[in-house]
Amino acid sequence: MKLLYFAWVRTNIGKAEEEVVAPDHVQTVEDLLDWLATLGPQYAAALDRRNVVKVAINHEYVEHDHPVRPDDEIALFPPVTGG
Amino acid sequence: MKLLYFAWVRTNIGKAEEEVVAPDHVQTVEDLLDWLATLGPQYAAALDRRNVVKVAINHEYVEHDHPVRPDDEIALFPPVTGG
Amino acid sequence: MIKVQREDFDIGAELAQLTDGNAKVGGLASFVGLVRDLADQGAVSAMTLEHYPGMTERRLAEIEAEARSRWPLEDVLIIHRYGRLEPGDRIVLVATTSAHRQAALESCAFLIDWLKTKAPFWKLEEGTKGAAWVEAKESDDRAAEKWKR
Amino acid sequence: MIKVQREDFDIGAELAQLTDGNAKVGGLASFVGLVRDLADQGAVSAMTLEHYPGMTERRLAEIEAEARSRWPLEDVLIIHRYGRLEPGDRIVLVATTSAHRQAALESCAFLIDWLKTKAPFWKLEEGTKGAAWVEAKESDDRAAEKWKR
Repeated sequence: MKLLYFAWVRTNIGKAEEEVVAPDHVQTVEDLLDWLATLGPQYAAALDRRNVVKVAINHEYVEHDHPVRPDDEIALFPPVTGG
Repeated sequence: MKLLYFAWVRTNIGKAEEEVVAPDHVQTVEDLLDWLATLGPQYAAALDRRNVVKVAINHEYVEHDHPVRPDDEIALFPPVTGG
Repeated sequence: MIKVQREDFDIGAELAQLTDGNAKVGGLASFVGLVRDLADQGAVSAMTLEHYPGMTERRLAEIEAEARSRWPLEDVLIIHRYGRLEPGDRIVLVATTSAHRQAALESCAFLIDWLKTKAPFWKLEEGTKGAAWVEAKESDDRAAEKWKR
Repeated sequence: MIKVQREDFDIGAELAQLTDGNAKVGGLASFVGLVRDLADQGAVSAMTLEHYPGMTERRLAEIEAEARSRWPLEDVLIIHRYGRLEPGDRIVLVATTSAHRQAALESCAFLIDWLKTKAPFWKLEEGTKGAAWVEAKESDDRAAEKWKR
């Protein structure tokens, strides 16, 4: 799956995007965040305020219990502050 | 007193303004409207929908029970429709 | 600022004056009213706006002052035209600036709602069946009513 | 119409396009958001707006469609900039036209309220103490909430 990071999720993780192959047990957004948080301290820091992290799959907002699939484009970011 | 007429009050009465000397018993706006309505059919027609006629004395909106004085500028007009 | 004028106005230039050089402004809200073409309803081919010079400026200044007393505004602009206007012509511009968007948006809506029921303007519509004075709308009264305190 | 762009926009020219040649328009409501100068609070000397290309356009188009489904609108315009902006710079323009003023005013307020909580933009403020991501405001959530159905 393709992961995109924005704002402080991006600056904490230190990259804007990456391709990952998640383990089989990663079935939902929640699973994905749990797994990402184990990849290193910068990921753990970025995902520390877990409930605040917003998720979009293929440009649509989803909740944390939404399923994820290998060909998804999944974006993680803070609450938006435009306008 | 100086009377000003606008919109259909003006077109009914047939003039935009006039100086009048009202009889002594004309003490309020109501009295003034009663007296004007006796001045001719065009006045009667203009003041037929009496409750609809708005009144401003010296540029301030007033109710029909407001007193009138000889040196007032009194404007009679329909509800406003600008904007 | 209040302007009562026969001439058209340039929306871009007028709004620019409200924001240029004032970096305390976070939001600019504006409303422009235009003459609609209701020819298919046998109505407006043109209209003439009459007003009460002197009283108009006083009532508009009062409406501006009321808006400034209710919201923290950086600036207020009201331009209202009079005379003969044709479909597509601009009639009125109200605009407000504030540090905060809700103050700008709410005060802009307030200004046009109050102006509609308080500023001494009257519209004479020229239709296919002759000229007729526009009747005041109850919906305008209700719109103004909601800002009553 | 949706425009997501780095360049500034000309308010007058953009608004003129919404009304010129469409005499069904009786009201044009608009809101412009600008970068405030909060230097006295040790805050913004400039900011950088990041967004999610692709998703931004889709979410803004969805917000436009929602506004058109709720109000009888002639036209809708949303312009949002990204990149580095300085105090006084324009960030966003939303504008709506309708035969009726309440539809224009309400839909304009709706657009900016929804955009604030739904369009994927993020502000990085450069202040005297370094750069910091702007925190989302509860007041913006409440503003969006009032349009929920």
